[in-house]
Amino acid sequence: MTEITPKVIKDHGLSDAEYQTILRILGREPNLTELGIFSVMWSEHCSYKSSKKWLKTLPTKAPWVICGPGENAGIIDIGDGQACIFKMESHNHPSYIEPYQGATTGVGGILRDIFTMGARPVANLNALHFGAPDHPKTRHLVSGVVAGIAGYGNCMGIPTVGGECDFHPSYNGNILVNAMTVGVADTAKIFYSAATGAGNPLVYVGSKTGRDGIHGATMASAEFNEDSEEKRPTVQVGDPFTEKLVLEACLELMQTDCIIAIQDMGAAGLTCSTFEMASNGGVGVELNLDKVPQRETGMTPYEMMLSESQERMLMVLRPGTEETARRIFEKWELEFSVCGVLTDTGRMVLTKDGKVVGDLPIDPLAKASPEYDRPWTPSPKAPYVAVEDVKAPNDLGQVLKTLVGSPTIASKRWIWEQYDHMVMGDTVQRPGGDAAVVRVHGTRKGLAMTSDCTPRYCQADPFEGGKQAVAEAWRNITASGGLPLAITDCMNFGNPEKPKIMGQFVGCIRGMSEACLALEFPVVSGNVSFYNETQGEGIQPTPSIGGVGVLKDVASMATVAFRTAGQGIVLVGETRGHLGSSLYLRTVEGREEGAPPPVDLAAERRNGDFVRDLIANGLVKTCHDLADGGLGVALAEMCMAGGIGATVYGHDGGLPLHAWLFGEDQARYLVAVDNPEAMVAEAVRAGVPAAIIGVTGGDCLTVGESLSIPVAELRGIHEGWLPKLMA
Amino acid sequence: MRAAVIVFPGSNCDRDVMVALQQSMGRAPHMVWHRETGMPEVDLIVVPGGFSYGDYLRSGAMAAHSPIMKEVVRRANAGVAVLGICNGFQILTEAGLLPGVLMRNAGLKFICRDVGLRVETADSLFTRPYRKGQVVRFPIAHNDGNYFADEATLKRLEDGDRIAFRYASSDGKTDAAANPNGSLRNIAGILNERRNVLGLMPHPERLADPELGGTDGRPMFDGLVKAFAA
Amino acid sequence: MKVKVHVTLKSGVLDPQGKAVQHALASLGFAGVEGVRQGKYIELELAEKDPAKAREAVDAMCRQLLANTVIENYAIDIAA
Amino acid sequence: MKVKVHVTLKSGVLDPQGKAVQHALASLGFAGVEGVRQGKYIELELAEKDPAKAREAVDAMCRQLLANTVIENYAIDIAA
Ligand SMILES: Nc1ncnc2c1ncn2[C@@H]1O[C@H](COP(=O)(O)OP(=O)(O)O)[C@@H](O)[C@H]1O
Ligand SMILES: [Mg+2]
Repeated sequence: MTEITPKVIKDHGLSDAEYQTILRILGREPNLTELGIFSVMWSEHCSYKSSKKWLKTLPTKAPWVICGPGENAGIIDIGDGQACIFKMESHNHPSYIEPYQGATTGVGGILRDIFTMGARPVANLNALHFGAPDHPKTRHLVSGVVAGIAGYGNCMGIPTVGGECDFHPSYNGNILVNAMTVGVADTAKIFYSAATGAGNPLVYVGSKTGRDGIHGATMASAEFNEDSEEKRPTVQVGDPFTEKLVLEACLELMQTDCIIAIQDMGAAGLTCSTFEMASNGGVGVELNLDKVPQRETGMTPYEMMLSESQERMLMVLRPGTEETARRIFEKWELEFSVCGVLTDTGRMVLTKDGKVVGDLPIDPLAKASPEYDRPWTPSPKAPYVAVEDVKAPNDLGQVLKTLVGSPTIASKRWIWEQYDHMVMGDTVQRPGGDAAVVRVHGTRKGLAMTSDCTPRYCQADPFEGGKQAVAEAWRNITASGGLPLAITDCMNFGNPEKPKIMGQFVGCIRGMSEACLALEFPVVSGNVSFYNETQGEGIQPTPSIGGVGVLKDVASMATVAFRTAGQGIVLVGETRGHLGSSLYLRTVEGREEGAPPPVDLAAERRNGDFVRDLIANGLVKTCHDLADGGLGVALAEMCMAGGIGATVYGHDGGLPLHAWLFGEDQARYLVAVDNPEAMVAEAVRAGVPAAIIGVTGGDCLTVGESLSIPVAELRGIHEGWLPKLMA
Repeated sequence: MRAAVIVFPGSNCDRDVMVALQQSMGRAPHMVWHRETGMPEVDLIVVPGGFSYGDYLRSGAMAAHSPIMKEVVRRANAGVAVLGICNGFQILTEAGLLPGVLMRNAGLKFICRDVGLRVETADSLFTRPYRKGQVVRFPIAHNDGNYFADEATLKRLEDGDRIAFRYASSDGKTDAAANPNGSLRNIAGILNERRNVLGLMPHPERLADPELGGTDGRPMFDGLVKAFAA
Repeated sequence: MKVKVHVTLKSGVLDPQGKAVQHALASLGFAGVEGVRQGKYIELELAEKDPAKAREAVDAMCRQLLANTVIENYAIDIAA
Repeated sequence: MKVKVHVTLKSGVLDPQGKAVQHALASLGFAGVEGVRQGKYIELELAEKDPAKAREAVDAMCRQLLANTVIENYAIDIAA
């Protein structure tokens, strides 16, 4: 027996106070297995101890929300007896250590969260943030992460339809890999994790358990011998082929009425899944570790409980249905083992070789996990940068070319062409636009999906940045014609023990909350990733927002491409030329400063609802929201997507042209329509600012006398940057 | 027409091709699990795309030894039409129904995008609805589409008018710029000697619905249905 | 009994992976790499105790599954 | 000079490919295959003539590119 010394306790990341709580709960010293269980259950990753207090403040309700945060994923009603189930999750640290396997297992994990609830996954998205393009590790990380995401999603046969990818030196030592999965289920066939019914069998399915991913900190403890390094890789290897079989087998079993509760094994494997199932259902569990399928010999209870082997699930079955279930899993050539039974003791009892090797009360452990009110300091507001403080460039055309070929704007085709984005035969809007749109199989409905965040805004002002991230997701869905319904989030921050970082977190949460409320765009699931810091250098605060919306009929969907010559181009929303924290200021002037553009949520809502109605009524087929790089970049993107030029008349607003073209004022859209005058009149009636700024046609993008660039040249610059970086 | 789609562990375009067949046939094909040793009488057998056995070892290698493949080979030899798409093409080469192999893409990356294809022969059940020399647009989505065969085999294929499709630019040039994966002589699809087996890397089923962005794949399925109209 | 199998591409068959590795080594600054060929190395653990029988079985495995003899050679190495 | 490199998964690391091959061999009727691990076998042709220097160079290549030392081991074999 390993003695529980202060060093062992510390190696498990438990504080003295936490250990005292353990002693109080147990009324005795824990053994090593029990200590390991406490340590993973109470880790930041599983317990959300630093963030819980603030997450509770997020708006999570709307009439269409079926299930908000608290389950494996969030669920919304999309009509006709169908539900959309989705969530985003981070795999930042593993992807930095081993980009390919880190990214694959990230995708595998989020997929399981979705199908464990009864949904067939229909789309994957990913939000990626890398360090500076010229940092020595960046190319290796980009190529490994992208190949890993592709490797898993492609093999599973689930289209990866969208995401984002940006570069900034603050991620040099901490890249972000956030994976999102969206699934569809019948509302009558949703599965939850609450285990009920003493005497019901607990069943393990999927892959065998090996010594994968047993925590780094715990590796130091005394029980392990010299070759532990060799035996216990902290990096897991993904097996998408097995996951595909697990997916099909689970969905097949879900057609029967065998399953009472089901839960994937993700972080902290068997430990987390059994405790969550038991705690959610208010039961006890007896787990026979001899019945856990094992890939290696001589595994200890500690190792089995903490292993993070992938592609495993745990289920509670209706008694007497074991053989039906076994037949299905055997058909799919997967492990199937009745490994335990539910009890009414409220305790988790682990046995091995006929002996009790662990005995813990479930509720105190799962529910009484620590919750901290970490000190935080409000983030200082970045000063406002006035238009006059940004000098006019010599050559506006050159500026546009620079922006279009900048890491932030440059085409990410090199990435999404490695993803199978068409499999399943319902991708009606492929990557490259505002939101991806996937038809709900066998119906006319479409799901519009996007992932967004502008970290430089969050850095300058977490509150406005948090608002903006939500608003931009809402706008992207709107621009495709979708009605935005709900979001998932992935909160990526530095060390929460630092009041400054905690202040960024609080600011972002508050900003997000305000936007969610104003836009009726609640949070239904999410994930928190703290400690994204190397040598005291934190990343820019990055609350990735994954948004989902619905189109009633995919026939009335808009895309960003100009379609025909001679259409009027209408700018919707108010333009003030806000340049603080803009891409222009950073890229052209090298200045990372200034307050970000304020988000007027009432205007956001009014303008967006107006545009969405036009699309729904079939009046608008071409629509793009304005974001990084403002009007100039949006125009260029619409030209490049359609291979059609545009002539913009210039403007009469009194703003310097560079502020008009590259300011990043929010709540704006560009649309192309046959009858722009009628549209503007309509906008006036609705109280929405709108102005005709030009007309489509020709081979060049021309702005007054100041700029005229062939669309083909823009395309070359836009498409060229990433392949060149990666060559 | 009566059709069957073979489903292997890891197949993932089985539903896509079922939808395309159903659209052309007006009814669903039989879905046949790889462990079966027999299947109903059919006019067409489709070996679909995906990652059978995860593409582990070599793509298509393990699926080629699935129990059902004996039956597929038997039927093919008896003249039943067999269509292998993407992973299906790889499986048919591993099973010996088609010559050559599909190696790792020259760029070593998975590629998913629309490509141009020049129809090299209209003389087959599968390509009859197209014109020889016509350029069509199909999507590709593969890691291992780099067709390789020895000189003698290539010559036999060419002499026998057995190359069904080559990668081509929109104006029909079959040069290196139009070749996405390094395939020898831009080969995208080939026929067996008897012309009843077609293997191709691109996915006709992915562009058989205008909402997905095109319909160049649809004539292949409509043509098969017409050919087998009772 | 442990059996090692090497599966290599026949000479004359182009090796995209080897070529890519060679290219990558060059761009990492390794000079003088004149050729790279990449193959597979498979270790089998067999219940069979008789070396001759093991070789025979593994030879069949190679022909049927482990190698594609259109493009690959294989070599079997029975551990002593 | 020819150098052979074997790259294998560290023990304990899941080998999905080996697992699938083992399974496939069993369904092909090969009994008694108790384990399969799949690795890479790389042959390098170097301009370098000095074995010690060659080994050193290849060791660096393995660490930097050929092997993923987080999950893989490598072995270098300099042909006589
Ligand atoms: N930032 C967040 N916003 C809203 N909900 C969150 C957030 N982070 C976590 N949650 C919710 O907390 C629950 C636990 O999350 P997590 O541990 O990541 O799930 P899992 O165990 O399935 O991986 C989930 O229901 C998740 O949606
Ligand atoms: Mg989960």
